[in-house]
Amino acid sequence: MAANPKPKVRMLDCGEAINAAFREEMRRDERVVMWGEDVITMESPTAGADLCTRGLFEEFGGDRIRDTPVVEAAIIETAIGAALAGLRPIAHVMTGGFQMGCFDPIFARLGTAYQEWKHPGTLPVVVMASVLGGAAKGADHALSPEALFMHSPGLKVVMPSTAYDTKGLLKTAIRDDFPVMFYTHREVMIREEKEAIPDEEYLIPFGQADVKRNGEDVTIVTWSGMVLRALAAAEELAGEGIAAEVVDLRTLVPMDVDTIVTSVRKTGALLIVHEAMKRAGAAGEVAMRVAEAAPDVVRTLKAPIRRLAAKNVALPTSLRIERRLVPQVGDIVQAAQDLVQESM
Amino acid sequence: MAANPKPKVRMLDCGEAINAAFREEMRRDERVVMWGEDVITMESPTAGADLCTRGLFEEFGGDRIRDTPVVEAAIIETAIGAALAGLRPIAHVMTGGFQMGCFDPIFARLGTAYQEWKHPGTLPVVVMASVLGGAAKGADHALSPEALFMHSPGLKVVMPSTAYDTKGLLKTAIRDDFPVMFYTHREVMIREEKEAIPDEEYLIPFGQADVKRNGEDVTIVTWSGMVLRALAAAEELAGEGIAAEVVDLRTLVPMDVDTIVTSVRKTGALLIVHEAMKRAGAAGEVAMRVAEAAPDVVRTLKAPIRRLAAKNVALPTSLRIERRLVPQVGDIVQAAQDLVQESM
Amino acid sequence: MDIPEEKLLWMYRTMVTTRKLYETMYEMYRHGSSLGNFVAGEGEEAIPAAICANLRREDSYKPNFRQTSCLFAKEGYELADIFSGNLFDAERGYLGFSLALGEDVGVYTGFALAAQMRGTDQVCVCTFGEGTASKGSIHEAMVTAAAWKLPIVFVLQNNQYCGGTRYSKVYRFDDLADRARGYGIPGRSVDGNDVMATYAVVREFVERARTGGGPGLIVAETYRLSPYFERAPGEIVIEGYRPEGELEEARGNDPIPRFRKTLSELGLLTDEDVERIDREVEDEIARAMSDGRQRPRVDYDQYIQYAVAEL
Amino acid sequence: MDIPEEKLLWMYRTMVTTRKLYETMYEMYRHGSSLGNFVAGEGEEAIPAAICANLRREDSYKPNFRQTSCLFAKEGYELADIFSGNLFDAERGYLGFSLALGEDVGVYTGFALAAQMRGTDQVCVCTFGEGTASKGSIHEAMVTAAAWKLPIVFVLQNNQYCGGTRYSKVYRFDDLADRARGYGIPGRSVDGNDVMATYAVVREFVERARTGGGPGLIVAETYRLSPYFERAPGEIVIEGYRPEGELEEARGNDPIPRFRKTLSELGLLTDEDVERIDREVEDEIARAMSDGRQRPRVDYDQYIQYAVAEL
Ligand SMILES: Cc1ncc(C[n+]2csc(CCOP(=O)(O)OP(=O)(O)O)c2C)c(N)n1
Ligand SMILES: Cc1ncc(C[n+]2csc(CCOP(=O)(O)OP(=O)(O)O)c2C)c(N)n1
Ligand SMILES: [Mg+2]
Ligand SMILES: [Mg+2]
Repeated sequence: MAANPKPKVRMLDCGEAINAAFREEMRRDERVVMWGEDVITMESPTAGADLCTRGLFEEFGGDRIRDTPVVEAAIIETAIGAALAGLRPIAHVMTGGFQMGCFDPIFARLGTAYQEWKHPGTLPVVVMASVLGGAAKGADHALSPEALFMHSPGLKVVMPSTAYDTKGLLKTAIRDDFPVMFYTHREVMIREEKEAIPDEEYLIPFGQADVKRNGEDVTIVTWSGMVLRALAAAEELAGEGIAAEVVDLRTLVPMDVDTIVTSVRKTGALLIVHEAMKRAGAAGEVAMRVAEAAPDVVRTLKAPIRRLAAKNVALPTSLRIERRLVPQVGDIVQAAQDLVQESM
Repeated sequence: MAANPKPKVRMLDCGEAINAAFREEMRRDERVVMWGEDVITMESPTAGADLCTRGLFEEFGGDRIRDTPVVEAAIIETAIGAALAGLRPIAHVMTGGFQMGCFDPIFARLGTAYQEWKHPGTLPVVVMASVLGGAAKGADHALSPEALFMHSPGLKVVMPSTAYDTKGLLKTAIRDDFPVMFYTHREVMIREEKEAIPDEEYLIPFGQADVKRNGEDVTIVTWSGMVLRALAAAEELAGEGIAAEVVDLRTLVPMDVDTIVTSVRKTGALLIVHEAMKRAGAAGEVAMRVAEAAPDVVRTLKAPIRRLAAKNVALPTSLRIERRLVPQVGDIVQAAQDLVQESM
Repeated sequence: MDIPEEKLLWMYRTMVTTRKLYETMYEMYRHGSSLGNFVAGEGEEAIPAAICANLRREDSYKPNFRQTSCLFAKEGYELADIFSGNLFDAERGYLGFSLALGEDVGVYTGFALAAQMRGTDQVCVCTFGEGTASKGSIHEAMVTAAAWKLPIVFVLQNNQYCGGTRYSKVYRFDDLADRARGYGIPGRSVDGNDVMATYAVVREFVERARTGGGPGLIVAETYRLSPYFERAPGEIVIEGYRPEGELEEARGNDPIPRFRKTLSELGLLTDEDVERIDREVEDEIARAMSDGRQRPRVDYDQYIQYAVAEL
Repeated sequence: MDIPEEKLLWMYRTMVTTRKLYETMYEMYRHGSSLGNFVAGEGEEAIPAAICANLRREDSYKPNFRQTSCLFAKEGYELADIFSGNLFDAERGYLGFSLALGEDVGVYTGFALAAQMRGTDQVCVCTFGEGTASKGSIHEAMVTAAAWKLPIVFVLQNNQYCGGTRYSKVYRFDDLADRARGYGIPGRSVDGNDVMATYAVVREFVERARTGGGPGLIVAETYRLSPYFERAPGEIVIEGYRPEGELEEARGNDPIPRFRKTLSELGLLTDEDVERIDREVEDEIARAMSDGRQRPRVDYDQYIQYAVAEL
């Protein structure tokens, strides 16, 4: 057997990783098409995710990639129709907040109606948007809407936190035969640090959380941009002798409850952190799933499952105020300390 | 002191109770106005809630009560503008499912934007709709959307289960200076049994759950149409020697966590039941709130908090299938039995 | 326009079948068959007949929600399908409809987009009511179809009523087809109770769409003889919103007798033909009903498999 | 139309102030003042000036989102308000705008509805871009305003660009004012870089609305000289979507020099006046900035009190 050659890698940022995923999948399958506002002209399918579509128009032409008018409902609905007719559309809606303006098409048509219609076939639509948290852009730009779309029966929800995960999960999303909500996060998109992305194709399956940092004292479950803050918090906590394990869920639907349970079995304490507003946020779902999957683990927790999330207040356009509403690194450190203390 | 005369009551069904609440509040305050599709012509502001508006047009005239075109987004948005201009609109959107089609106006404008705009004044809008569960009407008619709107910072969510509660809570809603989502439920609306409604005015404050049945063995927390099923289940459970306490939350936002905690402290077991789909449904929020308010109670529970809700599947147009997806009386009985058994 | 004789007779038969289907289904509904809320489109049968006479199997067609049963007339479908419990079939161009009014129009626009992207000559005809035409999602769909010159024909079926609200109470003008100008696409009003006139307009618009000429908007003027919807026995019915005499007058303009008269004047239909067709259609419906109802129904286990993200 | 001399000079001054405000605010933005994303409406100053010249304190006005700062010209507002951090004030008729495009138009329609219900003679003027005009919620708002003859004037400000997408790429026709016909309301296109022409049309439409004549749609044709939005330093800017030479040509049609020329031809403005006004306006802005910035800001504790259902 020949020696396994070291796989070639390239250093890419998240936008470049997305661009590579689009390009590979559009080359692989000519049914993959995409549209959205300014996806060609501004090369910016999701606000804050510039250049993700660079070069696609030149390579694949104006039939397979299209600029749309400002018609978010029609962007989604035409994707549904085209998917039913055999294409595999990627529909861009800029931000999670703008998805409120095409909520019925996403929640009720894409995620609900075609089951109700007993449609036995496939419905391969990827809806892409960005969560623009951390820059006081207000709710319409910064909303992280996962809790809302998790409540629709037919939607998978993907929220990666690294360029590597983004590429692998996006390729999986495009090959999925059913609807996928895919969210990039501003803080992931603008990271200076590039990541090593293999030249060789890889896919990351849905429903596999990733333990981004190991620890024995407390489990922090989170996703999307908050993973970056949780990792920074874990670093600080380490300085104070607390070993936090950071579990990046990566996909909210399907949810990898096993990985959480394994971690909590070890640490005995669970803190769920999310950027979205606390009330009726996704933390409740995570907690219930853990309780349902492993009542024994929950019974032996030393303190009840804890959540840290944005206060029940509208996202402001003032950074000063936003920083006091949405969990910051310091807040995560504090919450983890409290939980560990209480568990003792 | 004169002897307290027995208060006069009349026997009303839920539609009549709503009609009385509208009439009283429109007489009391001329700023109270309403619009929606066919609210005059069909006397049916919310599908399944016929005759709620009977006689209002005749009494208050076409300026204060109006039929609209099929424009759910405009129905809500004009209510916001009119409220900012000093009126107190009641905006009718027929069903909870149709609210997906005006989601941005409700979630992001009514419930979010005016805080973001630092609007220091009032925003008195009541949004009324019906949940048409139990009749296989499909998701667009039967959706119970509370979990979605609880996740908007500025929305109160009211879901009564009796004619008496409906009248008292609706009057409170109309007098509230901030947005209220108000849901009637088909199974409450069509009950044959009339209820004794005092002639004298009464209001029911938000944030007060009502213990609809006392019991010592298990607490069932629920709301809206499911209260009827939970009470029927409690009756059956009594036959088997299990005393279930049924807590009707009545308002989801604000939530009366104290009453739940008091009940659970007594029973030691908590089952949350709702009609909406389980994943990311409101049960998770109830459970987290209890854990946050009373970690000691949660720590001493004999079994983890349990939820019973609709399966993670689209609401069908087949009764046969709906009955297997959405909790029925028998399912509640079973879940309560399991929980009590496990707690022993 | 010269319409071939078989086409004319086919349309007549289709209209009669549509009407009799309503009657049959209403009987089933009254006797407790679980059809959900029952809606019918009596008086509006000419429009689907004129549309289907211009469509091919691979084309797509969305009837107005109260006329779903007229899909039997679309090539690829048959009468028994109507009783089979599920008409949905993207292959035959039916992508369902949205019980939340209007949200389906963009979906059908997506079908037309796929046809254009693939370079087929498929066409889509998508119908909705004048009430539904106020929904925002329809505006977005029409903007999109116009922007990309998609092969779709929008048919706005103006039956004068949206629930209990009369059209003229809501709209301030004579001709809804003017909406087309606002999108830069052709628009045309037609007497939707005149099946031959409707056929001609549909033909023109469908051919234009099929040959790359882009979308159009047809406004078919008609009248809703059926109630808003049939309530379950015991439920309250309020039908007092129609001005006195209006319904009776409208019955005088029923498209079926009207077309029957034209055909007999043209010498294409005798009284015997009329009776024979009635009988044949009734037999067909009876057969289709028993065939359709014998087809396997989607059961719980299948249902929960479809398009579920995580059970 | 005879426009009084003071009105003309007031509009000129307003346009100059608007332009200089953009420049000032852009400088603040570049130097890290936290104004969020910075957008400006250079080249489109004639439209808000023409509108404000026709409105009263109790009327309502929504400028296009990139021209919020021109609210200073609306009666009831003053320059210092622009720097105060919060313009929202229902009393003075400004109900904010929606960062999600289009969702505010129905809100302003509600203001007009309230005016009608109460029998006041208030009017609302609500502006949005030609890109935003495709959003469904605007269709619903216009249907509603037309149905009830509400006192609202919609101003569609067509600056030729929606982000990087040119108008003519999306729409298939010459005159967006045709949209009005689809709602049965009056519509009119006007050269939005000609402030006097725009003033005349706005005046006509506002007076009609004020006297019970219902809504209308004005399409003001103009050109966006400003970029889509100013990126934060270091962010990527893509402005290559404009055809070669187009921007330069458009600068030749800048409404401010154009109006200056007209006024001087009318003998109403000398070169000295121009310089004096420039200087005065700069002083006013400097004073307004320091005044406005001294006003108390909404702090965290106040913020979390507003319109929160449950903390
Ligand atoms: C979004 C939405 N709003 C309201 C309804 C309730 N509704 C059902 S049918 C109907 C009337 C529709 O009128 P039109 O579009 O003219 O169709 P027609 O009934 O005349 O065939 C209404 C308002 C609905 N189904 N969906
Ligand atoms: C619902 C929604 N979709 C997309 C955007 C992103 N966006 C911000 S400004 C803009 C262009 C709007 O164009 P137009 O309405 O013509 O106004 P202009 O920028 O020309 O003043 C877009 C697409 C948004 N803010 N909201
Ligand atoms: Mg109709
Ligand atoms: Mg523009």
